[in-house]
Amino acid sequence: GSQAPKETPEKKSGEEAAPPEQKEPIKLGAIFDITGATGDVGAPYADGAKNYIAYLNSQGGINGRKIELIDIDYAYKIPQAIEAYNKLVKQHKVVAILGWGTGDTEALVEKIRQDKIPYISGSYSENLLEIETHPYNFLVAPSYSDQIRFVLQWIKDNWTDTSRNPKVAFIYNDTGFGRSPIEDGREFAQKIGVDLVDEEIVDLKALDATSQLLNMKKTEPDFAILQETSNATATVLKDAKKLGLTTQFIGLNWAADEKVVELAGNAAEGYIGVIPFAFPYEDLPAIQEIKNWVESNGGNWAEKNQKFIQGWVSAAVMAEGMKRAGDDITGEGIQKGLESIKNFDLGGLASPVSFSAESHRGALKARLYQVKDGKFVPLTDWMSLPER
Amino acid sequence: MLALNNVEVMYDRVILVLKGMSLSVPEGKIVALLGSNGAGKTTTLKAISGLLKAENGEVTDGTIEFMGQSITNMEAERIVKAGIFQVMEGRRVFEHLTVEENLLAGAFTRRDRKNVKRDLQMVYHYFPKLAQLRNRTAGYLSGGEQQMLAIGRALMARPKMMLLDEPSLGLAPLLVQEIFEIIARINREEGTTILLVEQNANLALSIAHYGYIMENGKIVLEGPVEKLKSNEDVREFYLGLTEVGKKKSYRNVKHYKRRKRWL
Amino acid sequence: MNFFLQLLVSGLVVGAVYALVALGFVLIFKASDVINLAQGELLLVGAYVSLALMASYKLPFIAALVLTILFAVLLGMAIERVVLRHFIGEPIISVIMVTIGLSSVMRGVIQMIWGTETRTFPPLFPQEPVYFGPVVVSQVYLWSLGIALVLLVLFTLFFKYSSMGIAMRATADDQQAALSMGISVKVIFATAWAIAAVVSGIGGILLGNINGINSSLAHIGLKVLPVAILGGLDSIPGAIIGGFIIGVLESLAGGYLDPVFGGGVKEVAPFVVLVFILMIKPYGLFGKEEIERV
Amino acid sequence: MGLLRLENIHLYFGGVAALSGISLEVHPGQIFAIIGPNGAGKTSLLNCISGLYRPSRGAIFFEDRDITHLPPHKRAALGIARSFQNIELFKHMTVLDNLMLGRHVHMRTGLFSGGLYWGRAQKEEIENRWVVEEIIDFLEIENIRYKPVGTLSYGLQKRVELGRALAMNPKLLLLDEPMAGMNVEEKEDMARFILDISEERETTIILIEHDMGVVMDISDWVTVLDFGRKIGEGTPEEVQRNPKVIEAYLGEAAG
Amino acid sequence: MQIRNPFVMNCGVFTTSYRQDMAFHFTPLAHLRVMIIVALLFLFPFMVNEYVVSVANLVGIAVIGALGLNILTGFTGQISIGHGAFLGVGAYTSAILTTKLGLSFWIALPLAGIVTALVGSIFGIPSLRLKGLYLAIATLAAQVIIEFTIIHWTSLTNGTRGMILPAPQLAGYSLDSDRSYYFLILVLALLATVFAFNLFRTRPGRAFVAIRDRDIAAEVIGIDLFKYKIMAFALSSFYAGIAGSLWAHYLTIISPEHFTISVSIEYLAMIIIGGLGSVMGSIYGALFMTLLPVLLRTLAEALSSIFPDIESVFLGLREAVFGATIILFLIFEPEGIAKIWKNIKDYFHLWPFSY
Ligand SMILES: Nc1ncnc2c1ncn2[C@@H]1O[C@H](COP(=O)(O)OP(=O)(O)OP(=O)(O)O)[C@@H](O)[C@H]1O
Ligand SMILES: Nc1ncnc2c1ncn2[C@@H]1O[C@H](COP(=O)(O)OP(=O)(O)OP(=O)(O)O)[C@@H](O)[C@H]1O
Ligand SMILES: [Mg+2]
Ligand SMILES: [Mg+2]
Repeated sequence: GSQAPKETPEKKSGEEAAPPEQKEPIKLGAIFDITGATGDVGAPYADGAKNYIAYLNSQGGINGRKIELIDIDYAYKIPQAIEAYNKLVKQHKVVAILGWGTGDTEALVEKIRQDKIPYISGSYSENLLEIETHPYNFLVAPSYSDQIRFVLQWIKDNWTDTSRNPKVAFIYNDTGFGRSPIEDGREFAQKIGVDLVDEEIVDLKALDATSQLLNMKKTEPDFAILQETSNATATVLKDAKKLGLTTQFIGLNWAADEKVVELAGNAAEGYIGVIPFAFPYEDLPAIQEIKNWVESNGGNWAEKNQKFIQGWVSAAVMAEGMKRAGDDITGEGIQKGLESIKNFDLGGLASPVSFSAESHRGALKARLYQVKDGKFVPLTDWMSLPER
Repeated sequence: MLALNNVEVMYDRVILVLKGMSLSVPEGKIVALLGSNGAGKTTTLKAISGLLKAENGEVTDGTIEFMGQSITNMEAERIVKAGIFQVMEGRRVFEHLTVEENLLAGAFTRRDRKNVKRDLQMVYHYFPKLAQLRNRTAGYLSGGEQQMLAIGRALMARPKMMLLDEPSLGLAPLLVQEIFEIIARINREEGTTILLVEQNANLALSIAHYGYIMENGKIVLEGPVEKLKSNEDVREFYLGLTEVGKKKSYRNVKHYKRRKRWL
Repeated sequence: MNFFLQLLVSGLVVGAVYALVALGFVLIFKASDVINLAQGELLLVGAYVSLALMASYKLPFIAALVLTILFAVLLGMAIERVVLRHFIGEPIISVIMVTIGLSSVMRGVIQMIWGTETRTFPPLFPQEPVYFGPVVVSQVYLWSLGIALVLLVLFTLFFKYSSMGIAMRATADDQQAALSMGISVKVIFATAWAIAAVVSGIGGILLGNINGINSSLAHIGLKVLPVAILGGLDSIPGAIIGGFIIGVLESLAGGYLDPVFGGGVKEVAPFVVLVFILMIKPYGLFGKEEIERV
Repeated sequence: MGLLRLENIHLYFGGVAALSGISLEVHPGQIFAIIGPNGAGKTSLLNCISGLYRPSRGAIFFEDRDITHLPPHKRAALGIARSFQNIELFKHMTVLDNLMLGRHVHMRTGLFSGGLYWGRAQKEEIENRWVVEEIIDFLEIENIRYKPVGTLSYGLQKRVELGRALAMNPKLLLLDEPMAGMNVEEKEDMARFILDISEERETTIILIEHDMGVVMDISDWVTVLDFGRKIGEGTPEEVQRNPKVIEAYLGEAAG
Repeated sequence: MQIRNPFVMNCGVFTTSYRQDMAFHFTPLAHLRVMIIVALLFLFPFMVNEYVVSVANLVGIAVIGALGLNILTGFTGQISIGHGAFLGVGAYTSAILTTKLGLSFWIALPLAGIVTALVGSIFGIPSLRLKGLYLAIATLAAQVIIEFTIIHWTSLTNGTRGMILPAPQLAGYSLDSDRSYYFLILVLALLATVFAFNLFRTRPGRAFVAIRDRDIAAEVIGIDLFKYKIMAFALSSFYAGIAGSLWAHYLTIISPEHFTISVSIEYLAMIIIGGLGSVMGSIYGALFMTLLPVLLRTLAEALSSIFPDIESVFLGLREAVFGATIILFLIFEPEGIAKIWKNIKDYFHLWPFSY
């Protein structure tokens, strides 16, 4: 019993009854974590996505149709995510969904495929790129695997000591999210000649990482790559400083944001992060536009952070797909629309995005920032992702 | 001093246990309350001391007065402060506390901290055994020792009136005598009024001044102990004497005899 | 050797934080035989209140601390008044469930007021670590250690000698008998919750200083439950020593076993050890044994 | 030959000796009373027999079989039943269920057949229900069959507890103060039940009781304990005259 | 402390024969009522939209899981905080059997139950010595250890990446829609319920309850505590295994994150709120705990569409109201929904003679 939501009859009746600007809205679903375990980053992400949709509607929507965003807070609980999904698809008949975590996105893939629901989530797990099993999942940022390869490549490229290979360690957590890039990272390190000397597991809620760092210290890595969230990252950075480690820490996207700097204080100085989305404090026209919009709607710009931009971008890419779907606002139509996106310029908010029928790897570029004087500032420009 | 007028008590809002219970206890006296199992003796005491609530019971009718003041459905701690202290059925010592801590817990409501030390000595004077055991964990004491502790704990509150619920339960004969002597002494020496619920009617009536007999939630017979002791039914069912005043033999109880009830 | 020492010491100081949180469990258990599964949220409330006082109202730390403690006392009393009062004499497991309900309520209210974003504390303690020979310790942790030890002494004396302390233990043993002593179970509960809220509030401030606060910090409650169990649910020294043991176990398992098993053992090892210890001492290291005589 | 034989039983709790060197023999059909002051070790002795305490030293034989190391539930299966000093009923269950539980060792239904409730399981339930109904009849508790025992008064609970032990159809019945907290009339009822059990069912009974009137009237043999030692034994008349017993336990007034 | 009886299950109807007395339903009327309810349950998916059916499926799986936990915790008195992990064992067993060994779902389902029962019995061993909250922590250890094993035994479980598995096939038809799966869940949930009902009016069920009420007395009347406690763990885990297998084949994908401690706590909440030691209570609890968040969320959404600016307040409010509802329920009736329901029935039963 899979069935694509049927919008056509409803749309027709809408067209007959009303002038064009009052056409039936497009229903977009969202499964966010606002109050759950990852609510700290999930809430601003949701905020960003919602703001984008409001902004888009204020600009007239898509092809004259408004977008109705139906968002559900699933509190980071998988059964609730499934229930929310069913409600969105089976009751509200949404045509696409903005999602959130790794665990719940994975739990839904079968349904997503059956129901043909284009799905953009906050998880950038490489699995989601397997096109046969995940034909409706789209990634707007480099996958975690891409990010780790990117970092490894950068390390290799900037390594000047010819007497030996650079030594790296991986630090991650024991979840689907944490382990997602590790296997690919191992392979890539070997391939390009970076010595992976250690792997450590630090729990997302760890209060202390001394034991892991002491073990890591024994292997004397030059670099340590972190796949964590801000809290655990700050713990690691602080303990590393306490123990006097000289290792250069580099975080993937969830391990590198304003919070890390705030929490870790001066222990974050010099910390490097993969930054696929711009910070609100950056001087870009696109940022300025968002800022104007937020402020003209009574929002407090100072409170917005990078996750807000990330949510904004995710929604923007989805909207672009819908725009390109034209009149065929169905799951398949939007899938085609998204797949036709080529080099979609986000004005520096994120890497330009391209999809194709063969690949849903949207972002082809990434960049590194480094913490200087308590602020992430660019270290490299947007650079292409390395060959896999 | 204490008067119950037509008290009705209900458990769980449906089970009516006391059905118009009336009784009064004059100051400075020992009053015995007798009755068969399930008659409602314990319930009566709990109604007085305010412990019913913890069991979802409630006085639904009638009044309870103590020294001219109504204490019907009052909070237990206020009743203790007013001077009534119940020694509960089955001793109920605080198992994990030491003997002395149990005694101190008894003095919880007292504001005159200084005198508490002195009263501790008084309790040890009545129950020298407790002095030896003062640092032992109460839960491991034998039944008799726990009963002494329970009564001693009541003394620590310096109550005007003590409600004793089956103090002889499970005690060896020698100890029963000893405890009853002490109860009588406390009444004499400290002037504490005592309402005594007891199955051992012989002993109860030997130290009490006045007695009540209840059945099925009501008082069915009352009077000064001498009068009760000569009542035929009391003699047969509570004192276990035959018509000629001799002790009955348990071996000769008639099989399948029907029980007799006041009602 | 230095490796071992550093592991040991960092385990000990993290253990001190666990101990502080575990104390909250023990305090409430000691007075009511109830395990409070809202412990983590209690801690969160303390942390947020003090943070709000310092950050939004710009109060100096000491003033904020005093006000937080006051607030915690009121909160504890309010919880008794509004909720727990109805559960005197009810099955313990219902009361435990109620604390789960309470945790939801507190989390919801916190979210309504402060949102879900991680907030950072203005640093109260110098960031520079302290060196003991080869061993390094952050100052926040040293403070936790000190406070844990002070509270240990304080509460041990309180429960042993004060009339309130004895009444609390009596209430946990037998509520009805306590009532018959004129001990107001309501007052006891209110006091226990107030004290537990204060201790948790202090714990919350310390934890907030370690890594900021957001609602997932409440998770520490569940994490520390094994600590309270290991020490024995009603034992103050048990909570402290249990904290140290679990802290050290975690740290040592992390140091020596993680490399062998490919990581993650740190979180599991304490549980395995805990079960074995319990099989030998079924009421924890110092917990009161159920006195069962038939 | 005795039904039950205790040889030199010692029992220690930490340093405290609850029992030291108790030997005794109970013959089939006897009503065997154990008396002694509080804390003498009477209950402890019963606990050793039913397997709740493991003696520190000594041996216990039941029908000439060494049961010293048998766990309680196996002893129950051999035919040893008991009641408790402080009533240990299943408070939240009905009288009927409590008695049916007494039939546990005589039934076979397992998890699976119980859940399916088919064929033999059903038949077995009904057969055993008959047995239980007889006991309900005997103890005159028909009208409280479906009451949860927790709400019954003390005396009725004592009776139900006796019923549960009877339902086990035991060879040896251990009664720990069955009459405590009863008035004379109720004690008479209880005495009648005990005598009936002894006579009609030919069950051997060990009885602990503080009411000397009862003990002396209904028991065949009396053993007296004090401080964990046996200080006297004999027929009721002999024991009543034993000066050691009078001093330690009975006092001058009783008798 | 005298605690009011939380487990009353008596009935005031007088019957004439024991067979009749012991029959399942006491009156023909009640019998009819049950038949109607069952019939309605079978017609239900045709009366509502597919979303509602999908919610019903979640409820059904929760009912089976909650029955299992209630057998252990409510009836036998052994508190468990590891039920979520046992669900995981069932789900993974089923996944491994169907994907790695290619077994049919219909074989994997019972095997999932059996394997989980075995695992549950092993983790039940500490119950020999531990009681109450101390035992609860031992089961928490089971939760942590099982999660660790699932994550780290990658060759078998695929670790954190999870496993993809097929939907069950029945006579060539794939049960991959909510409506078709509904019937599978319904039949199993009914079986699970009837089995539990039967169990607790026969010997083994009574023995469980006896252990809960007073273990020493249970031992003395001949119940082998160890055997029965392990049996309770096994049976409870069997239910969990079935629920887990159903969950796995419903989603057709599983990962360790489906079986965390919060799942365990949710199940505990179900049986406490529904009614400990009550078969119907497990069902009410599963319904309540699954539906309450849905209802509250719907409410919050309705409100926040009226006041969009303060959505976060409503979301927080939702959480608070959720907790408050639980508290109010328990204040009103600490023994759970089953007791509330019984009180209501009693009231009408005795009315107008309620006193
Ligand atoms: N908590 C309760 N809930 C319901 N019924 C109760 C409760 N407590 C007592 N009852 C009932 O009230 C009646 C009187 O009980 P109570 O304990 O007052 O009797 P009693 O005279 O003290 O008997 P005993 O001599 O056996 O101690 C009994 O029928 C008992 O079943
Ligand atoms: N589980 C236990 N732990 C420690 N001491 C115990 C335990 N059980 C019994 N005792 C001690 O053993 C001694 C004998 O106790 P027991 O209960 O056998 O006495 P009893 O003769 O039955 O007395 P009573 O007539 O008061 O019931 C007492 O000193 C008691 O404190
Ligand atoms: Mg009584
Ligand atoms: Mg005894």
